[in-house]
Amino acid sequence: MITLKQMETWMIETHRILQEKKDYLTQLDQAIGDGDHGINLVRGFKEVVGNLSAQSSPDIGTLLRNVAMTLLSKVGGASGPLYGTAFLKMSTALKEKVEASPEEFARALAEAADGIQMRGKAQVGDKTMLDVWKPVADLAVKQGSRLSWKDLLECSRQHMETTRDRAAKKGRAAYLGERAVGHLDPGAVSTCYLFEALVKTLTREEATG
Amino acid sequence: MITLKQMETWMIETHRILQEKKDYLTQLDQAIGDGDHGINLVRGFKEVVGNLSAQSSPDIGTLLRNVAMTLLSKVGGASGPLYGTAFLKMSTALKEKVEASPEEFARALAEAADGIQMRGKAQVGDKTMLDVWKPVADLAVKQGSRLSWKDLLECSRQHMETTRDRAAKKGRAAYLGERAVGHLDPGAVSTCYLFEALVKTLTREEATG
Amino acid sequence: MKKLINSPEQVVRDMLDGMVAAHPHLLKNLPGTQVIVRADAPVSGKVGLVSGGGSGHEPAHAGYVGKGMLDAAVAGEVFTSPTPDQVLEAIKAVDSGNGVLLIIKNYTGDVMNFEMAAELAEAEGIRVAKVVVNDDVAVENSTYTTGRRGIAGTVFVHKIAGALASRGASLEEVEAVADKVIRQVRSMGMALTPCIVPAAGTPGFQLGEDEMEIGLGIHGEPGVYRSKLLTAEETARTLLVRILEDLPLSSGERVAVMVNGLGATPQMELYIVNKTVSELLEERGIAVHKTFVGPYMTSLEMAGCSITLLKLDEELTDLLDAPARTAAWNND
Amino acid sequence: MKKLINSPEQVVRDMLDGMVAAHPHLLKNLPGTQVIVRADAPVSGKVGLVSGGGSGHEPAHAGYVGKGMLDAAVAGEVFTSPTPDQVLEAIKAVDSGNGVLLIIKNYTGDVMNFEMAAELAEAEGIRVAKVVVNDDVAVENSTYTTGRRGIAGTVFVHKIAGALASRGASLEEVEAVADKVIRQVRSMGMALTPCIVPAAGTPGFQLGEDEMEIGLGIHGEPGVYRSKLLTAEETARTLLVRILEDLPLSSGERVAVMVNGLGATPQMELYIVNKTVSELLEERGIAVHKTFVGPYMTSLEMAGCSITLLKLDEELTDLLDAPARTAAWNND
Ligand SMILES: Nc1ncnc2c1ncn2[C@@H]1O[C@H](COP(=O)(O)OP(=O)(O)O)[C@@H](O)[C@H]1O
Ligand SMILES: Nc1ncnc2c1ncn2[C@@H]1O[C@H](COP(=O)(O)OP(=O)(O)O)[C@@H](O)[C@H]1O
Ligand SMILES: [Mg+2]
Ligand SMILES: [Mg+2]
Ligand SMILES: [Mg+2]
Ligand SMILES: [Mg+2]
Repeated sequence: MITLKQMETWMIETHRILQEKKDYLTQLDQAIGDGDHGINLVRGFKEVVGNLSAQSSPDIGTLLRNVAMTLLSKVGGASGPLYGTAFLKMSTALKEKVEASPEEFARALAEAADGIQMRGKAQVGDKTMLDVWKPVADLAVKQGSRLSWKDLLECSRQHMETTRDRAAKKGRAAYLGERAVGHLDPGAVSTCYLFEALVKTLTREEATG
Repeated sequence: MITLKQMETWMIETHRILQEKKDYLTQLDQAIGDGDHGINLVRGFKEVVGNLSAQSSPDIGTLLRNVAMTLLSKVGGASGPLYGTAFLKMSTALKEKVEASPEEFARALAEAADGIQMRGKAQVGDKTMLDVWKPVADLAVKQGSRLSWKDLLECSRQHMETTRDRAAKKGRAAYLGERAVGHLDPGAVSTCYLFEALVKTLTREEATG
Repeated sequence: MKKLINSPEQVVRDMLDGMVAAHPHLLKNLPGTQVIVRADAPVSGKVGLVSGGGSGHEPAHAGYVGKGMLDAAVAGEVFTSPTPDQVLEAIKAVDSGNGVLLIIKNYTGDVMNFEMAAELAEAEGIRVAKVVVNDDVAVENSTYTTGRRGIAGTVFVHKIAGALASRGASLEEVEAVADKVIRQVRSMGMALTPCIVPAAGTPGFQLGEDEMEIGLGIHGEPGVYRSKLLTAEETARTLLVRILEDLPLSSGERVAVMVNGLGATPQMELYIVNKTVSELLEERGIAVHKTFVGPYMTSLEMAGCSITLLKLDEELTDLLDAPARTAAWNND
Repeated sequence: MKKLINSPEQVVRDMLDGMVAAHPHLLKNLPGTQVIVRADAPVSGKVGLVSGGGSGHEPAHAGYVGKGMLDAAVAGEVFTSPTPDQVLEAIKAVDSGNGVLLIIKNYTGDVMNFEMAAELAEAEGIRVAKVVVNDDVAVENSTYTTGRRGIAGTVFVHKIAGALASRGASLEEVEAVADKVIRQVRSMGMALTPCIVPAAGTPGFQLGEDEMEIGLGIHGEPGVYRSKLLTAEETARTLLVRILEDLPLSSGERVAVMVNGLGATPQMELYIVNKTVSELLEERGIAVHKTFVGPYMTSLEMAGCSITLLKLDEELTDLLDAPARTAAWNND
C-alpha cells in the first residue's frame, strides 16, 4: 500500500530533482519555448514543500488537493494549470484515503492524464507532457495489482524520448514547426522527473520499511 | 608666392589625408568625445573638393570663402563652425588675391587662429584645435618672409602632441575631467593634418614648379 | 546579464510598484496581488475589461489600464501566464455588475489560466466573456495545433473594445467589437538580438553578428526561421508582404499601422522601418489612417520590431480615435 | 553593428521621412532640409520655438514638435550639431513676426551653430532669443570650461516654454520662463552598454560584463567615472543623491520627475528605477507632482537611464500640465 507519508516524500523528492535539473529544464525550454519551465516548476514545488509542514493533511486526497491548489496559484504558464489539474484529479480519485493500493493509484494516474488532455486539448504525439502521462497511466492501469514501479519508470523515460523527434502541435513549441524536431519537450522531461521521484520514494520505502 | 592653384591642391590633399585618417580620428574622438570628428571633416572636405570643379574661383579669397561656406553648411558639430570661421577669416585676409606672399599667408593664419579663439572662446592649453592653430600662426607671423614650411610643420606636430597630457577645458573632452589625460585632442590632430597637407602641397610645388 | 534590476526574483514586484508610484492618479495595485486596476475601479455601469499575461512586455499590459482602455491588467512572472486566482481578483475588482471581458493572447498558458479564472468567476455569479487574440501571421493558423500567437495587435483590441465599453455598451457588444478587431488585425515580428529572462540569466537563443530571427513572438523564443541580416527596407518588406498575404487589402481600403519596438530598438530605427512600411502601403493604394511607432508590446530588452496592420471600417476608426488616458496611450 | 537601418549615411534622412510619414497631421519636413516643423507653421501671433541638435536622441527633438511644444526641430547628423543654414531655415519657417526662441543644449557645437544661425536670422530682421540648457550635474559647473551638458531636462524646457508661447506670451516672457526651468532642472545619467554611431561602426567605449558608466551624456561618450555594476536601487540612489546635492530641496517642495531611457533599456527596468526614486523622494518629504517614465531623450541604442528633477512652483506646474499634442508628448 502507498501511504500518506510516501506521498509527502514524493513531493519533497520531486522538488529536489527539479531544483537540481532547473537549469537543464530552462535550456530545454529555451530551445523550443520561452525558457521558464524549470523556473516555473521550482517556484511551484518549493511552495508545495514549504506548505507540507504548515498544513498537515489528514489523508492523501487532501494532501494532493493542497498540492494542486498551490501549483495552480504559483506556477502559472501552461504547466501550472496542467500539473494543477493533474493533481486535482488525483486528489478526487484518492479522496479521504489514508493509503492507496496500486490499482487505486493507477486509476488516479489515469484520471490525471485525462484531466491534462481535457485541459490542454492535446493528443498523444503532440510533443507535450501528455506524451508521458498517458502511456504511463495506461501501463499502470493495465498492470493493476501487479504494478511494477521499474516498468513504470522505464515507460516514462521511453516516452519522454519519443518527444525528441517530433514537431510540436501544442504549446509554444508548435510555433517553431520543424525547428522543434530534435529537442525534447520540457514538460515531458519534468513529468519524467515527477515519476522518477515517485518511484524512488516508493521503492526506497519498500526496501527500508 | 603661394598660388590659387596651390590653395586648391591644398584642399584636395587635406581631403585625401583626412579620408585616410578618418578611422583614426574617429577613434581619437571616441576616446574623449563622441566619435564623429573624422566623419564630420571627411563629409565637409569631400564636398569642398567636389565643389572645386563645379565653381572655379577667380582668386584665393573667393576660393577660401567657398571652402568656408561649404564647411559651415556640411560639417556641423564643434569643428564645423570652427574650421568654417578659420577659412572665412583667411578668405577676408586674402581677399581678391590671386597669389599670396608668405607674410600675407602668415597674417591670414593669424586671423584664422583669432577667429577660432573668438568663436570657441578657448584659451591655448584648453586641449583644443586652438593649441595647434595659435602657435603655428604665431610662428608664421614671426618668421614672416623667411617662413620655413618645415618649421611650421614641426611646430604643428609638437603642439598637437602637447594636447595629450592635458585635461580639457573646452569641447566635449571637458566633461571627462582627468579621464581625458593621455589622449590626443582629435581637433588638434586634424589641424595638424591640414598643415601637413599645406606643407606637402607647397613644398612639392616648390620642388617641381 | 546587464539589467537595471534589484534581483531576478523581484523584477515584477518592483516594476509594478514603480509603475503605480509613477501614475498614482491612474493606477492602483490590488493589495497582495500582481493586479493593477484603474484608480477608480470598478466603474459603475461599464463592462470591465481585463487583460494581462506574463511580464516583460511593458508597457503592456498595465500601461493600457485607464480611461477608455483596460480596467485591470494581471501581471504574471516574466513570460509566464498569471495564475487563475490572480485573474479572478482582477475580475472581481472591476465588475460593476455589467460583466467582464477577458482579452487573452493566444498562448496555451494564458488561455488555460484565464479560462479557469472565468470558471471561478462565473461560479461566483459574475458574467464573463473571453476573446483570444491571435494576430501573428508567422505561424500556421490551424485548429489542430495551438494556432497563432497574440502579439502587438492585442493593443488595438484593448483600445477599441475599451472605447466601446466606456460608451456604456453591453458585454455582448464589447465582445463582438473585440472579435471584429481580432479578425481584422495581423502582425509579424523579427529580432536582431535575443533577450534574457532575469531568472534564467542566459539568452533564449544565440544569433550571429550577421543573422536575424524572423517571425517570432514576444517571449524571447526563437523565430520561425533565421535569416541573413537584412536592411530595414528588406525587413519591413518581408514582414509586410507576409501580413498582406494573410489580410488581403484592396486599393482604397484603410488601415491603422503599428511599428512596435521589442524593447531595445530605439525610436530612430522604428521610424526608418516605418518609412518603408508607409511607402509599400502607398504603392498598393492602401490608406493609412494612423500610425503608431514605439515600444507598445515588448519582449524584455530584445532588439527588433513587429509590424501590425488593422483593417479599419467606420466603426473601428471611430473607436480607435476615441479618447483614452493611460500610462502608455494618451489621446484626446 | 546590428541595426534596423538601410545604410549608415541614410539614417537621418530615412528617420525623418519615416517620422513625417507616421505623423502627417502633426509634422512636415522643409523640402531640401533636415528641419521638421509643425504642419501648421508658422502659427500666427505666437513666438516660434526652435530646438534640435545631433540625431540619435529620438524622439527628441522632432517628437516634441506640435501644439503646446516646439514649432521646429533641426536634425543634425548622428550626434553632430546641425549647421547654421539648417537652423536658419527653421527660424524663418516658424517666425510669424513675434520672434523665435532657440532652445539649445549646452554643447560647444550646438551653441556655436545655433549662435551663427541667430546672427544670420537677425541680419534678416527676425528677433531671436536663445536659452542654453545645462542640466547635467555629472560635470563641474564652471565658467572657465565648457560647463554642464544639456540632457533630458531639455524636454521640460520644451514643454513649459511651449505652453507659455501657445498662450500668446511675448518673446521675453517665453525666454524668461525657459530660463527659469533651466535654473530649476537637474539631471544625471548612467549606461550599462555603449552605443554605435552608424557611420563609425564601432562602439564609443568598451564596458566589461560587471561594469557601468556613471555620469554620462547622450552622445555615446564615456561617463565621468566607471563603476562596478550596481543594482537598480543603488543606481537610482547614486544619481539622485548627486542631483539633490546640486538642487537642494526641502521637505514639502514639489518636483516633476523624469526617468529617461537611453534607447535600449526597456520600460520594465525604468519602472524598477522609478520605484527607488519615488521612495527616496518620499523619505525626504519631497512631493512628486508628475512622473515621466520612458525614452524621452535617447542615445541611439545605449542601455541605461537618466534621472531628472524639475523643481516646480505654481507657474511651472500649470504650464507643465497644459495641453500639448506632439508625436512623443500628449496630454490634455
Ligand atoms: N496543450 C497542452 N497540453 C499538454 N501539455 C502542454 C500543452 N501546452 C504546453 N504543454 C506543456 O507545457 C510545457 C511548457 O510549460 P511552461 O514552460 O511552464 O509554460 P509556458 O509554455 O507557458 O512557458 C511544454 O513543454 C508542454 O509539455
Ligand atoms: N571651444 C572650442 N574651441 C576650439 N576648439 C574646440 C572647441 N570645442 C571643441 N573644439 C574642437 O573640436 C573638436 C571636436 O570636433 P567634432 O568632433 O567634429 O565636434 P563635436 O565635439 O561637436 O562632436 C575637438 O577635438 C576640439 O579640437
Ligand atoms: Mg515555458
Ligand atoms: Mg565629436
Ligand atoms: Mg512561459
Ligand atoms: Mg559630435
